[in-house]
Formats: sequence, structure tokens, C-alpha cells
Amino acid sequence: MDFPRETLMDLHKRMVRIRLFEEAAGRLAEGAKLPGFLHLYVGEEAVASGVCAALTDHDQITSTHRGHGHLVAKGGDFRRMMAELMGKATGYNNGKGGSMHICDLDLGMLGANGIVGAGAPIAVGAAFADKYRGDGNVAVAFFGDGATNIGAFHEAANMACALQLPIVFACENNEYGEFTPRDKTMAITDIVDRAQGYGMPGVIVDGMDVVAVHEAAVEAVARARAGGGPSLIEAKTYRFYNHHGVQNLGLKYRTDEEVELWKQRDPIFTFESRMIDAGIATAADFEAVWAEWRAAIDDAIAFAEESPLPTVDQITQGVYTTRQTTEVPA
Amino acid sequence: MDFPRETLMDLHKRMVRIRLFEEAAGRLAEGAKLPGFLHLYVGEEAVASGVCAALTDHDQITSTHRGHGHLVAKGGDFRRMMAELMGKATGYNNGKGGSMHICDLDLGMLGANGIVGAGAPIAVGAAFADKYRGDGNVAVAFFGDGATNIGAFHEAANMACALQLPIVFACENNEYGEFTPRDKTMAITDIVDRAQGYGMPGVIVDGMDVVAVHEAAVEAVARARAGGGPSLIEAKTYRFYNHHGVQNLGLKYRTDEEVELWKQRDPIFTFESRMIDAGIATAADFEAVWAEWRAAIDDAIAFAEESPLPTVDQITQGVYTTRQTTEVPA
Amino acid sequence: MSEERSLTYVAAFNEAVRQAMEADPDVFVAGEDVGAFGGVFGTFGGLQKAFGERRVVDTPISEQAIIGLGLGAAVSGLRPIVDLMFMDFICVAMDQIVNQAAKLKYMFGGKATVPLTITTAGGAGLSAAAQHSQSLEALLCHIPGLKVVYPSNPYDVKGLMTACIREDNPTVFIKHKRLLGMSGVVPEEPYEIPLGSARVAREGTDVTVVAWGRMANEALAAAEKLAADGISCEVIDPRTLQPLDIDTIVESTRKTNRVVVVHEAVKFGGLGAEVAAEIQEAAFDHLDAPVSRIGAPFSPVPFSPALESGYVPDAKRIAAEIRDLVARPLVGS
Amino acid sequence: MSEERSLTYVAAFNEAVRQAMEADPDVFVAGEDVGAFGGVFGTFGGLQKAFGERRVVDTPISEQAIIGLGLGAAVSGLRPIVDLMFMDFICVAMDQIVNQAAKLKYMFGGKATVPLTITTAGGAGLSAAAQHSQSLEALLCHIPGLKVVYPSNPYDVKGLMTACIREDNPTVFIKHKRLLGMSGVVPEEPYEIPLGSARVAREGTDVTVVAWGRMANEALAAAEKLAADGISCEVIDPRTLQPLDIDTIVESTRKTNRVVVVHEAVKFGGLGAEVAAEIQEAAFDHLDAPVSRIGAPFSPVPFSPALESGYVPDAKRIAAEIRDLVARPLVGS
Ligand SMILES: Cc1ncc(C[n+]2csc(CCOP(=O)(O)OP(=O)(O)O)c2C)c(N)n1
Ligand SMILES: Cc1ncc(C[n+]2csc(CCOP(=O)(O)OP(=O)(O)O)c2C)c(N)n1
Ligand SMILES: [Mg+2]
Ligand SMILES: [Mg+2]
Repeated sequence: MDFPRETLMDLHKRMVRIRLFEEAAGRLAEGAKLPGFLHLYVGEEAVASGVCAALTDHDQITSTHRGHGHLVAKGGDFRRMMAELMGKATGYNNGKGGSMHICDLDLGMLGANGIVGAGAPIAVGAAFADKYRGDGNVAVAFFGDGATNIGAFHEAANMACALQLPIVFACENNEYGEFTPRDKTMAITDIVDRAQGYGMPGVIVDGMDVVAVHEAAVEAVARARAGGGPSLIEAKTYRFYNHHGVQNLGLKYRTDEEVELWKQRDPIFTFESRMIDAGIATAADFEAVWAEWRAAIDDAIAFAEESPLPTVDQITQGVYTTRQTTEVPA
Repeated sequence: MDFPRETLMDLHKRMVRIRLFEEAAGRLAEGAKLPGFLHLYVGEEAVASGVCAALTDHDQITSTHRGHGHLVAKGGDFRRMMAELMGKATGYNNGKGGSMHICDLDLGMLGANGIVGAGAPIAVGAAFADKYRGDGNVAVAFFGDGATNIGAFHEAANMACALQLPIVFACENNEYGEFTPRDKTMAITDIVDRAQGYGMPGVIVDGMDVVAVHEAAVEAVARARAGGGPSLIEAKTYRFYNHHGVQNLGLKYRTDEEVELWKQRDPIFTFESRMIDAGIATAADFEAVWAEWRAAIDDAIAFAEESPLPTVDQITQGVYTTRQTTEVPA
Repeated sequence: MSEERSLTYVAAFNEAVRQAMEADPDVFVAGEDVGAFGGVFGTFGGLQKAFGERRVVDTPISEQAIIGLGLGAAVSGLRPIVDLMFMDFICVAMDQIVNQAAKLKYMFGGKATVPLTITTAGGAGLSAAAQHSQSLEALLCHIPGLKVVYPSNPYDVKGLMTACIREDNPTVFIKHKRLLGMSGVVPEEPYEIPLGSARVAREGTDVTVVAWGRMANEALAAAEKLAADGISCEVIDPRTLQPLDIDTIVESTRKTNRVVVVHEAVKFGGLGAEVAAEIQEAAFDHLDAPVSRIGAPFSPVPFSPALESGYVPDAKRIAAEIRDLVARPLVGS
Repeated sequence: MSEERSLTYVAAFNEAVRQAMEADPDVFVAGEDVGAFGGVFGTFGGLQKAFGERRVVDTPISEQAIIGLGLGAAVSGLRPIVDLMFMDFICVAMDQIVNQAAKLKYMFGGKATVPLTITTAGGAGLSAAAQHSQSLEALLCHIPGLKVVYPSNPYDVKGLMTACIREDNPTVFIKHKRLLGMSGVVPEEPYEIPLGSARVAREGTDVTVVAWGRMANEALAAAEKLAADGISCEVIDPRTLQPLDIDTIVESTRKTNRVVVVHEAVKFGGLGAEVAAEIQEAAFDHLDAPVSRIGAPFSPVPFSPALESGYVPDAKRIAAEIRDLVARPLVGS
């Protein structure tokens, strides 16, 4: 824990915000208050938090179907997120995107994505723009272990290395793609083994340890900013709930024991214990954080519930950007 | 040269056949006698020959845009090949495929392919069928260095490893994709560095040395047949002519010196010298081979030139396989 | 009686696959989560248990390689069923579908046989947003070499899926996500519905409604409504979109003289345009009004149910369109 | 005079890109072989020399990542031109085009701007066979969020390419491979042809011919032939296929009462179906004959010139179709 207390408390805050948002979303979904699919980030909070804490608002990220965690970690606004999940006009995407497309361009969050792996090439484009402008910004592509089996990931990783772009590939290896374990879909154990095939450094970190993730991210981001090119971070992590929805135990594809074992490594609670043990913060400090953001969640839910639905006249709006073109010369 | 003389002479024959076919095709193209694109295999003969000599007719291969070499190495018939290149009705594909789709299913040659990398997933399917039937056959996917940057290659390599299929990935690394050198399009030097990211063994061989290629192929094919799964062979090689067509020297994207240097390592002539030096064969033995196949080429060209063109009524034939379906029950 | 047995759409699909696998050892299934989990829509439920991991194969998330696996195995003599979870994902594998599977036989001079079945799930209505809700049949039907089906009910599901598996050409079988739970009578024995044969789902005299997938059912509901008002609709469900049974449609047009084509896909450039263009060509002198088309507006599928419900055509909109069409005065009158 | 200057189709393209790069430092080019080599068709010739490796970027053979590179850079404020060598390769990158680039703005609630230009080369006639000869515009035009152009001559190339680069939405610019060497008058100064404006390429009174890409020129040749026989053709080149300037087409239809739509793509499910369907809807009472369509037969593009020449529509076939159409008796007469 070589980071200043402020940094550590910031990491904690990001994780707590994700957890609270996701648990609330889960409850709302169980109460049939959220339409569509819901892929919760609970259990993986240390990854998005540890990485995004190394970024500024000008550093852009691309995300996955499991994207709320990334947006919250980037500073996403609960109200607009909750409203979007409910399909309200006040949501981040005016109700047009929902959970799988949630975004905030001002925060550099280029959208959750419903297509596995498809965010990675877009992050390459963002990183290209950074290098092109020489603005010192970097891009981060988040993706799962399963996503590394799809062509788009491969092309993005190789192109980023070929063009030496300022980008970090952040893999959330939670050992499953939907309901299928990793060993059915690849013959390797560590995603990081793919890095050398592109010519970039790769590192494995404990994805349940936000400090370890943050350390690795700070290093990779610094390398990218300094013109050192891409790198890959593989965070070993686990989702506590189901692939989508909230059911966790009792589904046949993972044993209850496995889920319980990982839950004992809860990234937030273990972090709090370590901080308390190290005398950096007290239980009361943490409780204050939870309380603050719990209130913010309640506020966001109320805001979202009271918000108007979009109206059908808006269906065909926002497809194209309108601009006046000049006329043909005579 | 641990192989029996018969094997060595067979390797030689395959290379000579490719060389003669390709040189003839090149001359015809220069004389505007061949329609369409032409990607010659000259310079790379050792790769297709060394690999295909390790296969039976029941082992299937997929190929690339540079596919004549693979078909000849698999035993392709000059007459039907030449007729196809001329767009004649007697060609392998009845004039419907041409150079970029030339194939012989009876020889296990599942087609040249106009889409870079697209043959690899098809080879995975062929290997799947082999494993499914337990027939002991294997599949080989040929592809270039440039093709390893495309998603289809990646997905194929990973899936083959995940399913432990009997397949060999044979990379012809000729250092260029069209007119762009490898170092502009990837940050690694050796394609073989990608193998471990899929969990398969990989080996680099001198692609100008047919014996080295054959040795590696025999080993990889044996492993696949024995249920040991996929492997990757990277053959370092070079095309003597242009990406398409025949012009070789004087194009700006490669120096004349580079081309000349590689030509001194001609896979056929260096092999002949070594054989003669080792007392395994004489110059006369080799000349007989050249003469035999030179005659066969002349015959094939005559056959192709005399062959009829397909007729327009055939345009819409061969799109679908026709079969009588049974009726709906009353 | 076995004919009276009722099955859901998804169970009818499952039974077709199961019976085909029992009958033919060369039939196998591959795709994401199709094995132990039985497919995210339950379509392949129980098959791995029945037939083992050799014949029901979980794959990596690699849509290009999934199609390639099927194509390579098909051309090698097996009869693969490969699954792309959502229809939107055909775009991820488009090269293998359009440039490889569809064209391989033809490029090879007609010398190959490609008995490949690609299954997927299309359609909106689950608030699944722009990348999980599309009906992209128009993209596939334009490609020579493919056959495409989009069934509207359990009976057709079983008969068409059986036909697809037995078919010697690449077929794309599109389930509609919102019909998975629909029940209907499904015979127990295997049966085929020939690809390319439309079904006259309801006979009528005033107007012909051509509709497929879930829209066929919406069209039937609209027809029911309109019957009360004395408007008699003939509803035709083509079932197979490629090849398209245009003869049945034209024959009906000659009788009713007015046609509405309905699909869930975006109207512009949708397959409805082809249907309309062919009708006006083949039955020009029989039309009392232009062929009318109903489809989604020109936008991606929106997420919010408040928007999506206005985006997807329904019985109400179909009925209103038919009323307008029937009310259209003849030229000169 | 500068207006009298003649350029080839490919040089007009090159000049549009060059001038846009001079005017706007945010414009860059990326694609396979576009840099040192200048593109396999010479379309980007000399640009890397003029603007450096930073702005003219050779990429790996990675079509998905090429589109992603453009999309990510566009949404980050640059104005990318990314090249897919052959139009057939859009299938390799279809997800990035259809599910990402086309939909990103909408999915984000309209809050993004995506000034992305995708360039590619379509069309048959070079014996390049089934995977290097397609015209797949119908696949793109069906997708809300994209704009699509397919110019038939050097003047339109420069004006449309300039418009595409300046456009704030994803556009697909399709060059026709067989027109690259075509010469025509091209003004030196930069100019835009507004996307969505058709060109009446020839005025006439007896029949309207709607044709794009190389077929527009074949249609003009057919019109020339027919003029000698006293048949007066109005030829309309829509130039932009999405958005489609249907008003100009309908207006012409109201005048001529007969229409032939011609494209090089496969007829079934081609964009011609949409044009025909819209015409019969908007001008039903003005049509003296069904809207007729000419397109490729239902097969992949064959390799042999002996087959390909019968596959691709040409002036002769267009003229024959027009003759038939004009000869068609009116109903009841
Ligand atoms: C191209 C594509 N294929 C399949 C899916 C369906 N799908 C959604 S999430 C998912 C699993 C992704 O696994 P991973 O990348 O490990 O991410 P995780 O869900 O574990 O966070 C799959 C298969 C999809 N959305 N897109
Ligand atoms: C998907 C796709 N992208 C681009 C091309 C154009 N193209 C044809 S061959 C080639 C180069 C291939 O390089 P490599 O794989 O190294 O094979 P080589 O030609 O060197 O044998 C390219 C880019 C193509 N045919 N398909
Ligand atoms: Mg995972
Ligand atoms: Mg190469």
C-alpha cells in the first residue's frame, strides 16, 4: 500500500459506488423494474476501480456488456445511469441504449458494448487519436477472458502494437464466458500468455486486490503516456452473481463452493480490513463512505422513477448528425 | 537428409512441378492469356512440398490466394489447373473459380481462398470432422505472415487448441503482405511467438529447405494423428515475383538486393546441389524430372487452350445442391 | 392422439434437432453455451446429456470459427448445426457466411456439398437494444447460395428445422426470441416442411397480408379484428424467405387485388421491398392499389420499452394500414 | 479554364482526399497498402509522401480493427478515411460497420458525432471471381446510421468524396473498379455534391432509367442507342444510395410513366427492389407498366470472362428491356 491515503480512499470510494449501484440495480431487476438484460459487476470492482483511478477524464475507455462498473469507476453519475437502466428520457442515452450501451463521452467512457470484443478496436481508434494529437492521453480497453477468443480482440491488440499506440488492454479474467468455463474454450490458463504474440508486455494481477490492480495500471498507463506503447493487464477476478441477472448460488455451471470461496476474497471487505489493520482508516471512515453513496443511490432511484419516459416521436431522432452541406458549384 | 531417396526425390518432384506450373502461368499472364489475378508461389515451393509430402489424399488442406502451389503439392492435375486459370469449362472449377478458388476435393484440397485468413476456420472444420469420425486423418491450414493479423486466423487457432483437433497451422512467412513489410504490421519478428498464446507447440523452419520443412511437418502431422492436437510451423520463405503478376525486380517496396539474396537460396537449386554433393542423385536424374514435367506443362497448356469455354447457360448452375424433400404430413 | 400434442416453439426446435441426431450420426451441434447449459434460450437443452460432448460441442466465443467449423465439417461430409446466439452476431461472422459458406460450392464449379445449418435468434421486443434485437434477413436473402427460414409457430419450427438439417445447402434458421414460449400442436414423428413453400395461414378475399416471423401472428390478429368489420384478409406466411414462394403470393394477389407486406426489419431495403417489387411485376394488372409495406422505421432498435413498443410493428398498425388500403379509391373512380 | 480540366476517376478521388487533408489537419487515411504503395488501385498515390506516415497509415490486414481505428478516432474528434480494399471485405468487418459505426451515435442517445469515411472498391468485370467482384450496397443501405455513395464518373467522385469527408456521419464510398481509368471534366477547386441528391444524367420522355455505379454509364449508352430508334430515355443516377433521392425519381416517373431500375448487384433483394417498391407506392396511378428491374442473376460472380460477361448487365440488355417495357400494352388497350 505504497499509495497515499487519499488515493487509497479514492480506490475504496470507487469500489463502494460500483457495489452499491450494482446491488441496487440487481434488486430493481428482481422486482421487474428494469427492462432488458443486466450484467452485474459485483465481485470485480477492484479491476475497474484500480484501472480507472489511474486515468483522467481525457483518457478514454471502452467497455463490455458488463459496463456499469466501468462507468461508475470513471465517475459516472448515478442519476443518469439509473434513469438509463429504467429506459427514461433523462438517462445517459435518453433511454435509447440501456445497460448494454451506457456511456458518458465527457468522462471518456465510450460505451458499454453488446458485442463481445468489439470495444477493443474502438479503443485502438481512441488511442490513435491520442497519438495523432500528441496530447498525452491514453486509452484503455476492458474485456473479459472469453473476449480474448474473438477476432476483434486479436486485431486490436496487434494493430495497437504495430502502431505503438498509447493503450492498455485490461482483461477481467473471471474464468467464465456466460455459462462455459475457460478450460472448454481455450487451452491456456493465463490470458497474459497472449501478450508476447503481439509484442507487448503483460502482467497478471490479483483482481480482488485493488491496490495491486492500481499499481499495475499506473505503470502501464505511465508507459503508454510516455510513448512506450501498449501493454496487457490480466486481472484474475470473479463475478459473484450470475452472467446476467442476480441469481448466484445453485446454478449448475459453477459449484456453490467455488462461488463462496471467491466471495471470501471480496475486494471491498478485504481491502477495508487491510486498511483498518494498517491503521490507515477506521471502520467509521468506511461506514461514512457507504452511507454517503447509499443515500446517493436512493436519490438516483427516486430521480429515475420520477423521470419521464421518452416519447415515440423520439424514435427516429439521433440516428444522424445534421449539418448543412454547401451546394454544387454551377 | 535422413529420409530415404524415394522421399527426397518425391519432394524434389513436387517442387519442380510447382515451379514449372507457376513459371508457365506467369508467362501466359504476361502474354495476357490468363484473365484475373495471379499470385505466384515461386520461391516458396519448399513449404507446400515439404508439408504436403507428409499427407495422404484423405488429409485435407485449406489454402490462400497463393494457392496453385498447394494444389500442385497435393498432386493437382496440370490440365485441369491450367484450364481453370484460363476460365475453361474443363477446369477444376468449370471456369467458375479461377486462380483464387482452385480446388480438388478428391485430393483433399479445399480451395484457394480470396479472403486472407478465411481458410483457417474451414480447416478447423475439416479437422473437427476427422476427430469426430476418428479416421486418423489430419487437416492443414496454409496461410501467410500477414494473415496472422486477421481475426479469423486467431479464432481458428484458438478453437483448434480448445477442441484439441488434429490440425497443423502452416505459416508461409515471406516477410510481406502485398506491398507492406512485416515490421509495419506487427511488432514481433517471429510468427511462432503466437503459438503459446493458444497453447500449442510452434517451430521455426527454414522455408527454403524442403527437408527441414518436411521434417517439421512429419512431426506435427504425426502428433496430430496421434491425438496430440494442433501445432504451428513457421517457414521463413520468400516470393520471387511480385505479390501478383510476375514483375520481380525494380518495384520500390523491396530492394533488388533483397530479392537477389533470397534467389540465391532458391529452394530447388540448393536442394539439387546438396543431393548431388551427397551423391544421392545426379544432375541427369534431376534433368529427367524437369523434362518430364516440362512436357506435362506443354501438354496441359495445349489441353487448356483447346478446351471449350463455359457457356452462359451455366452461369446459374451449381449454386445449390438439388435434393427432393419429402412432403408435409397431412 | 399424437397429432394433438402441444409443444412450445423452443421445444419443437429441440425435438427436431434431437430426432435428427437420433436418425443420423453425422448430425452434431456446436456453438457458445449449447452444451452443458443447453443454449441461452434453452434451444439445445438436454442434448449434450443425451448425445455426449462429442456431438454437442461448447465452443469459444468465436463466431467466425464457429461458422468455419460447420463449413469445413459439412464439406467433409458431416451435417453440422452451428449456433450464433443472436442474429445480430451474423455480422461478426459475415465473411464466413457470405463469402465462404454461401459461395464455396459455386466457386468450386458446383462440386461440393455443404449441408450446413446455422441457427440463430432474431427479433425485437425484449428491450435488448440495438445490438441484440435486429431482424437482418434481408442481408442473407440477397446472397445466392444461402437458404433462409423464419418460422412463426411451433409446427413450422419443427418441420422447417428438420428440413434445414436434411437440406444439402447452407441454411440459416431464424428463431424469433419473443415466440420461444408460444405453444402449438406439433406431431411427434419427424416431418419436413419443404423449404420454399409458403403457408396460407388464413383465407380471405379483400386483401392479402404477407408477413413472417412474429409478424405473421400479428397479421393474423389484425385479420381477426378486421373480420369483425367485414374486411376479409388472406394471410400468407412465406416461412422460407430464400427461396421465396412468390407464386403463392401472386396467386393470392390476383384474387384480392391488394397487398400489405409486413416485417419486423427496417422497412427501407428490407425483404418486403423484394416482395412488393415482384408482386407489382407479376400482377401489375391485378393491383387495385400499390403494394403497401410495413416495417420498422429508419433507426436502430431503441432500448426503452416506451420507444421499442412504438418501433416494432403490431396488429394495430397492420390493421390501420389495411383499412387505409381497402379504403383507397380506384384510379378514375 | 480550370473547369475544362480532365481527370481520371481515380485521380479525382485522390484529389478530393488530398485537398481535404490540406484543408483539415484532422483528416487522415489508414488502410492496407495505402501508405508507401499508395493503395492497390493507386487511389491514395503520393499522399504519404505529401503528408507523412503520421497521416497516411499502413495497417495490418485487420479489417475489423481498421474500421475500429476509424470509429474510435472519429468519435474522439478526428475525421478518418479508412480503406477496405475490396467491397467484398466489408463482410470481414461487418460487425464494426453495422453494429458499431452505424449505431454508436443512436445507442448513445444521439450524443456522439462520427465523421468516418469508409472507402472501398466494388463491381465486377475484372475476372476477379466471387470474392472480389460483388456490389453489396443493399447490405449497407438497409442499416440506419450509414450513408452510402456509388459514383459513376470523375466529377461525381470528387464532389461526393469531398462531401463524405466533410460529413459528420459514417459514410461508405464505393469506387467501381472498372471505372478507375475513366476520364472526365473535374474542377480544380474543392466542391461538394450534397449526399442524397440524384443527378438527371439525360432528359427524356418515354421511360425513366434509374442506374448507379458503372450501370449509370451503361444506361446512358443504352439511351443513346434507343434515341436512334425514337425512344426517349430519362436517365437518373442517384449517386447517393443512402439517403436515396426518391423525389427526383418519382418526379421523373410521373412524366414518363415507365421505369427500369438497373444495378450490377444480384437482382433478388438488391436495392432496386426498394426503388421499385417506393416508385409504385408514390406514383401508382402514373405507371403504365410495372417497374422493371435489371440486376445480376441469382448466383455468385463467376470467374471465367465467358460467364462473367453474361452475368453483368450491360447496355445491350438494358436497351432490350426498355424496348420490351415501352412495347408493353396498357391495360385494357
Ligand atoms: C460476438 C458476441 N458473441 C456472443 C455474445 C454473447 N455473450 C455475451 S457476454 C458473453 C460472455 C463473455 O465472456 P467474457 O468476455 O469472459 O466476459 P464476462 O461476461 O465473463 O465478463 C457472451 C458469449 C455476444 N454478446 N457477442
Ligand atoms: C480479408 C482480406 N483483406 C485483404 C486482402 C487483400 N490481400 C490479398 S493477399 C494480401 C496479402 C496477404 O499477405 P500474407 O498473408 O502474408 O500472404 P502472402 O501474399 O505474403 O503469401 C492482401 C492484403 C484480402 N484478400 N482479404
Ligand atoms: Mg469471463
Ligand atoms: Mg506474406
